[in-house]
Amino acid sequence: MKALILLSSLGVIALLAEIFSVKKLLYPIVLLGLITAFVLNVFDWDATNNIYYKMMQFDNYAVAFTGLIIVVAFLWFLMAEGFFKEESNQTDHFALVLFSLVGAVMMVSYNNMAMLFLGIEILSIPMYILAGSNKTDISSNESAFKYLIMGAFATGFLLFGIALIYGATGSFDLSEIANAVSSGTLSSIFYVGVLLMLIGMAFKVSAAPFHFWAPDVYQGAPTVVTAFMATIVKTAAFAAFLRLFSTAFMGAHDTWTNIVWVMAALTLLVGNITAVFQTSTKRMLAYSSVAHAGYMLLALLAGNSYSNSAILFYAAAYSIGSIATFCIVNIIASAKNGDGIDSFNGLGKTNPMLAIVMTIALLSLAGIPPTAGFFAKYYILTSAFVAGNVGLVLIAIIASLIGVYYYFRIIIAMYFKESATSEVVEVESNHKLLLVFVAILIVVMGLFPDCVIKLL
Amino acid sequence: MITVLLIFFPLVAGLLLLFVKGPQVKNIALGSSILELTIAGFALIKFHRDATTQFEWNCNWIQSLGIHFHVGIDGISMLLVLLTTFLVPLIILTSFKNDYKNPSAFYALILIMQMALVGVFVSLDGFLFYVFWELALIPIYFICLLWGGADRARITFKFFVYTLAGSLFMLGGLIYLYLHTPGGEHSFDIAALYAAGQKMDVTHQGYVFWAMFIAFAVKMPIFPFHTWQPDTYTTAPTQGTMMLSGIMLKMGTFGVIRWLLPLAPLGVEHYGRVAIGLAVFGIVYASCIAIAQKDFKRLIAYSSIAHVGLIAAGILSMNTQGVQGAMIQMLSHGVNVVGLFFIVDIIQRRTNTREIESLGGIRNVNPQFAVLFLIILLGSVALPLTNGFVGEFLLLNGVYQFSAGMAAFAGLSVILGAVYMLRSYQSIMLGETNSITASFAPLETSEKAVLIIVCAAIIAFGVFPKPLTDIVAPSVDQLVAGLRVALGR
Amino acid sequence: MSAIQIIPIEWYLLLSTVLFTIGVAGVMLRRNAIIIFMSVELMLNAVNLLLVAFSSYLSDSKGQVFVFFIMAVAAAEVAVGLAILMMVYRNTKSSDINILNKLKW
Amino acid sequence: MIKLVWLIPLLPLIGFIIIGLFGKKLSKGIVGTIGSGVILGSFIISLGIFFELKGGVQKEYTIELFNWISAGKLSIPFSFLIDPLSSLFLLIITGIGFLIHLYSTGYMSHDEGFSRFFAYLNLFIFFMLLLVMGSNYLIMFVGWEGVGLCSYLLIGFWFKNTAYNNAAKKAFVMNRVGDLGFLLGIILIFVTFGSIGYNDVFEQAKNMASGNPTITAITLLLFIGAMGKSAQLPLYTWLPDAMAGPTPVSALIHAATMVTAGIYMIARSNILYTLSPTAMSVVAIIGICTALFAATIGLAQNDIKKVLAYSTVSQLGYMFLALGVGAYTGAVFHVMTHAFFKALLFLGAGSVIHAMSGEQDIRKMGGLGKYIPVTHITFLIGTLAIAGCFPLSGFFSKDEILAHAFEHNKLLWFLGVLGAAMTTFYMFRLYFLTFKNKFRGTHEQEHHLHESPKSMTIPLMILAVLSVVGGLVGIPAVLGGTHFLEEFLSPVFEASSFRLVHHLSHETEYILMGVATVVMIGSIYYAYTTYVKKATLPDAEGEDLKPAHKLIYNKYWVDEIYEKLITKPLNFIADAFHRMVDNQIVDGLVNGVGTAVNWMSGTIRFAQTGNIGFYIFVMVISIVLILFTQLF
Amino acid sequence: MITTYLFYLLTFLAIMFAIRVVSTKNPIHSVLYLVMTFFAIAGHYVLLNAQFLAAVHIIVYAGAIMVLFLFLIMLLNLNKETEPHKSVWLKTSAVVASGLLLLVLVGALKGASTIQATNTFNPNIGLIENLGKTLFNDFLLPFELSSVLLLSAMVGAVMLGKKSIK
Repeated sequence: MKALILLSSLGVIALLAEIFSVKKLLYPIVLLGLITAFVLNVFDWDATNNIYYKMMQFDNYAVAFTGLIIVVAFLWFLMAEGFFKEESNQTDHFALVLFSLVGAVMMVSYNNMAMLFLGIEILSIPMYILAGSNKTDISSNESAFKYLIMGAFATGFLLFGIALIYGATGSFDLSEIANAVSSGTLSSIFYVGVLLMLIGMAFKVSAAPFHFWAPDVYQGAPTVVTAFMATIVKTAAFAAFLRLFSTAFMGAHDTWTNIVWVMAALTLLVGNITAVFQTSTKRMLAYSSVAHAGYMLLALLAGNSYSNSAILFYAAAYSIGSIATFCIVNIIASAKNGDGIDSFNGLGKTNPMLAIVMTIALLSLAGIPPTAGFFAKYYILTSAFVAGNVGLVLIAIIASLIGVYYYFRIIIAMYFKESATSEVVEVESNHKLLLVFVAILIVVMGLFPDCVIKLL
Repeated sequence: MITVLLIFFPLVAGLLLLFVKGPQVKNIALGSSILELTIAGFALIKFHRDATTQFEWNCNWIQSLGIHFHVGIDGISMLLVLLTTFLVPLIILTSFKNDYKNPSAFYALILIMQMALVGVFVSLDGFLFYVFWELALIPIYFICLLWGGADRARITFKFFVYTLAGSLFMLGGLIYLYLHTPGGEHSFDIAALYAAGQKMDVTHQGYVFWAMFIAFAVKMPIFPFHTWQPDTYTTAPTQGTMMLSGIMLKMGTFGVIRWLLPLAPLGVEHYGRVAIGLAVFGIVYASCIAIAQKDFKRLIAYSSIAHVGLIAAGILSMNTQGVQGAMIQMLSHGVNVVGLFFIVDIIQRRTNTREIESLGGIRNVNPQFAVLFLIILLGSVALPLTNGFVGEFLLLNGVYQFSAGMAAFAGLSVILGAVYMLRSYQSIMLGETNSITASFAPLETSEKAVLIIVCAAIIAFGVFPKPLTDIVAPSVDQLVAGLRVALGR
Repeated sequence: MSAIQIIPIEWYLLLSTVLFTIGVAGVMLRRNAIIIFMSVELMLNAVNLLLVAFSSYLSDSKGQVFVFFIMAVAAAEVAVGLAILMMVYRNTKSSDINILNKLKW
Repeated sequence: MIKLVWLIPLLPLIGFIIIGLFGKKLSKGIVGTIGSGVILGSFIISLGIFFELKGGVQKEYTIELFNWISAGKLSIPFSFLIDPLSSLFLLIITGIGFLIHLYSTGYMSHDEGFSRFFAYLNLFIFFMLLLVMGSNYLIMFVGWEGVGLCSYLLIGFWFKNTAYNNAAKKAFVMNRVGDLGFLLGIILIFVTFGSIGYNDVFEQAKNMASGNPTITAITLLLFIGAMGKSAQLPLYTWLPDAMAGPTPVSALIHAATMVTAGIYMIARSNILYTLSPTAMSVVAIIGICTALFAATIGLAQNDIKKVLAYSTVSQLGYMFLALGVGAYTGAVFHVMTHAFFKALLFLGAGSVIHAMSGEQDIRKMGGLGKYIPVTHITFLIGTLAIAGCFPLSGFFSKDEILAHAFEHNKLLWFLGVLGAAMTTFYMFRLYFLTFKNKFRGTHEQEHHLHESPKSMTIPLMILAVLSVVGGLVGIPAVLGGTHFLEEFLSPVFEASSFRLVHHLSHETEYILMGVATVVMIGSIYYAYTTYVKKATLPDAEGEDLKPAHKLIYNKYWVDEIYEKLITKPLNFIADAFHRMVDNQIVDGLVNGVGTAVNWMSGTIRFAQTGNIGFYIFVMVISIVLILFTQLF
Repeated sequence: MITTYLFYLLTFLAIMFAIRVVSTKNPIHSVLYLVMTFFAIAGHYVLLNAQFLAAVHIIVYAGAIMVLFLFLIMLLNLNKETEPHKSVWLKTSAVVASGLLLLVLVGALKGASTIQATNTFNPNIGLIENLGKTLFNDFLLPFELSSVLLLSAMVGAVMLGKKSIK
């Protein structure tokens, strides 16, 4: 909760910085603010309380996810420094990112549909804008536009669902809804509402068949923004999704499990299979992001004691891996004027450091031990197994094999293919630091996953 | 403690090696692998020749999931640790005449792989086992990708995905067992997993059996999961091939002994005949294909499939002779195949070809090489008093107890092996020299050293295998006795 | 006399469903981005109507309060949407969504 | 003496190691001395042991060296069994082995591979000794395979020649076919008796009923091994080809010792065979068939060594006939006498070839008697011995076999006599063509003709003496002898002879001997008239032959049939497996998965049209589907 | 009764105008029809005793949002029937799809009559006082946070709208 307030204030400070011309200081202030927010967030641990008329529930679940979001945001800021160098929109960018973080925190801690809805919108609207922040680039425009239209469209369904649920239960409060579900027979419109909300949430987490926006938007948006979407937005969306369905709608799981089953399967297959043919790394990562949503859906579907920590860990592993990959893709793409896989050719020779970090990150995304990604997948599979979804486990296994297929295309390009030029890509020192840190983090998380999963 | 040292010493050495540049890299790598061998030797000295698990080290790793860092060495592990630590220095030594780009990375990867291999052999926790199992794949993948031959990207990738696919099934099987561990808390401890597996009925053990068998079958490889292997062996750099065939292959057979048999004895009993059938068919199948090979390296690759098929069949027949034979044969095969691949390497580096037909008469120029080659070849065709025979005899014995027909069919490899090995020996070494072989350079000291060590091992283990069997026999007896109990025999 | 005492809730449900569907159809049918936005607004209004109906029917003010938030969001979305549209228009001189299909496959 | 038993195999091994490692640096003289010396040492020890056994009370010693293989209840010690049978074989092996080593120092003196040759020979002796000394089947198998290896090495001794290499490979592979049977037999023995030590097995077997199917299976499997090693139908074709090796090798390995390993093995397992009449019949039938089959081929061969090779096959057939009819002693007896005279013949042939500067075709010889008298005389003795001329050694052993055959089955006897007639004929054909009439070779060859050096002729003479007197150890009772050999070996065949009782009246035996002698004289006379009086020459290459002649001249086309029936199909299968099954089907499936994924990816991605309208459309359709499936 | 008739009338108008919104070619007409739809909906609000909301609705939607639309159309000079037609096939499928959606939704929502009102009927629910209490008690937090939403929308719109300073 304190973190939420601090983040909002940071956003406002960012706006004010424009006026008071302290733009130079803004970057350190924000980083410092994030650290503070993290610390404040830690203080909320175990202080479970419903606050503001049960609008929020800042339980450990929320604290954990908030912590994750702040950490990832911190890493993201380190990676995205260049994004804030552009003089004209500097403060805007800061403010928008910080506001979207506020939305993200709301999404992980809501206890009321209004908060969920607002959280989603507060997260999404800055994203729409940031996706288009490269104003003269038509791809960026297209990305923002597609995101906005489809996002708004999906919001319509989400809201329709909320309305129906409200109609059936007379409440927006998750716990009250859960009570209503468990207390007796509800009007059939409730179940329609659940399904419509499911569709809305599925859109936000880019689950097939509501994933179409993701590849296009991810590809068109500036790379750092894509990184933000792939990590923080996805994490928040999943946390929200899980919270909604594991609390309020758990009693009605007969209604949605089959659908989520199919969605998970489709997402896994479509995401992974389509990624195989991509030539643009960014687009490939976009499809892979879709695919990763599929794995997390597995845990969501499982709905057991493992689910929460599984999704937390998966989101963490995936986000950290993505930060690294997107950072490197960004560096390479700006150095070589293109994000095609062939721009990675020979990187193993010219920039071994980048290549190694990229390899570790890709191995993590592909789920190979001893990286974090492996344990994440393992944990997800365990939860799915416990829930008895053996079929999905099989699909997930096949899908992750296909996943290896395309992740390794980059690895092969880096180490096997010859580069056209032998020039060394310049890497800023803070990026180096970030990448090394992230690489170590990936391995450490893979070796000692207990430190994360014990949280939930 | 010594077990932990065995695991992590190569890792540390490998990581440090990354920061070393210059010509000393080879020597440092060799030195550290010899040091590792010394540690293993020390362990061997302190090892009691009984069935207990020794040098155990058990600490919490992922507490919330009941995953422990639990390692220990019993007879079965000891033998494979010895194999690994014995072969790695040899393999490093074989590379002394190769000039690889970026040698520090090359040797670091080899050492890291050694760490993973040792880890696989000493793990007593299902999850830990799996992690090491997969971990072993990464260094070898990069060894093959970075230093391999033509078309390596596609081939090594296929190898990677294929084996990974298999292991994922194993992971599924392990998780399944984990979720059925008795008691309140789930655990990956080997004993708990054994208990979980053995109390299942035939059908469920069958699931476990197939899930895990596929992983091991791909690794070994057993027909029809073998098609990654010839290409990979052919394409990989010699040292990579040696690591793959000499040690990594044993992960599969070891996995069957340590993890498959006790986990699903009923499953093995019930479905094992299909697996044995595949393995035995694979023996003859691969032997036949070996006859048709023109590339010597490929020929050895196929012969390796044949050998390992027999090992698998022996293990799956679940009797003392079979399992013990498998243990001996794993060791022998490791040594022999390293020798054979080194011979290929020696020939290839001197003549730039591996085509059997285009060579000939090398014996005229280099009789010493011919003799060493012949000894290794004889070990490979399992001539008595070479190491290959002891294992093969026990294995055939084991398979025979399972089914006489199978044993007879598997025994065809005795004939076919002689056919293709002698054919290639004749074609490469005998006859008149030609333009390619006329200037076959004499053996370098390091090459001679490796070949002589290999030959010495071949003969020593063939004549006097007792020191090895003594290590492993109590554990094997205990294992088989345990299986008998589990099967209610 | 309130409508809620006479008109069954289904009717409002039906009405808002119809309006909602018309909005959906609009999004699908049209290529002009502005009209698509308007269709989305229509969808949101259908939801608003439904919420108000439920609110009255349940005699619960929360539903109506929720409508405020939807309005706020709608306003924000429209503001951002139109800004994006303007930006797109600057680059493409068109508001036809079919022009925006460079990102695909 | 018995304590030194381990020295017997060790000495040749040491010889092998010394010569193998340092042979290149040592002079030929030293190599020859070491090589022969170690064998002589072994021979002396063997002799000592022989007499110790003969004189002593204890007839059986087991010397355990170390535990070799153990797995569960399977425990195989590396140990030696010394009993009359093995000690007899030890004498034959080391004795003849020594003579041939001696001979080789002369014969091979000009060969650049001199030291290698001696190393191989010593290694061979080592393995051969293991074979006969082992106290269990697996040690026997070790020797069994080991001698196969040495045979391979020695046949392909001149490794630059592809044909020789092929012959070597063929020998090894064919032996391996038999070895597989042997190995399976051993395993079956283990499975049946829980042990593979001779003593354990035979003790248990004694109590078993005759005709036990398991025993039959074991004996037949073992016999497959014997067929390979001892060149019986249908696995005999390697032996004639094995003549590619140097002549001493043919004498030692492919006549005197290795090829008789099969006989040794069956004699050793006599109790098992006795228990299985079926197996006995099979052995006898295969034996007599081989004997006749090879003899017919021998009638038309023109290569001096090939004739001897087929004769060896044929004689081995006789030995198996003996085994098959239960005449174990007779078989061993014939092994011994055959070792004498066949080694003699081969060495004589070697001497002839030596004199002829490498020529082996008897059509180009003739009249050599006057040039190389020692060889001539000794060769004649050998020929007479193999023909079974009284009182040479061959007479007694052959007579014993035929007598037992007669007792067992008249037809077998008749066929045996027929084979003996053919043997006599082709051996004298060989003798006459080589040593009588005029020299038919080139002038250069004639100029070169000379008697071999002492190192070669002395062994010839010794062997000639042995061929003459060798039969004395087995003079049957009917001729007033005591048959020392039978008595000596009786502990080994005790259990069998208990079951096989022989009755043959003296009159019958005299008649049989008479018949045999008459037939022999007839054959010699026929050969004499044909090849000396009429001086007929065998047809030259490429001439049109009569069908029957053509058939045997071409060795019944067995090699060609094998080529068509086994080699070609095997290569075809190998190729089919490789190209079709492995590359297309098995790997094709694997790659197909990859291709399928790629194809799916290439196809599915077009669903991502980039068109918002389409995306929304799909979403709506999905929503409809979801609602429909879940709510109705 | 008058309420019923009013309901029918407003419903008819709302649906009619809504259909016109999506079917009219000229964007300006669309906007105007949408405004009309909003008025009809506002009428419904009044019928439902949500008087305050009706007023807000008119002010926000018809007054602000719609003006924004109009403004943009005029600014970008889009008030022409320039929109290229989608093919008939696409249109048909779109209509069929939405028809199906309607069918499914209607079918699914039949059971609404089972809804039980928990509170006793209170006609004053839509009055400003009631709403204010709810808004500033229960929904204070979202209310405050919606400022973040509006702020970011504002910042974003400005950022995107202004010309890049090079």
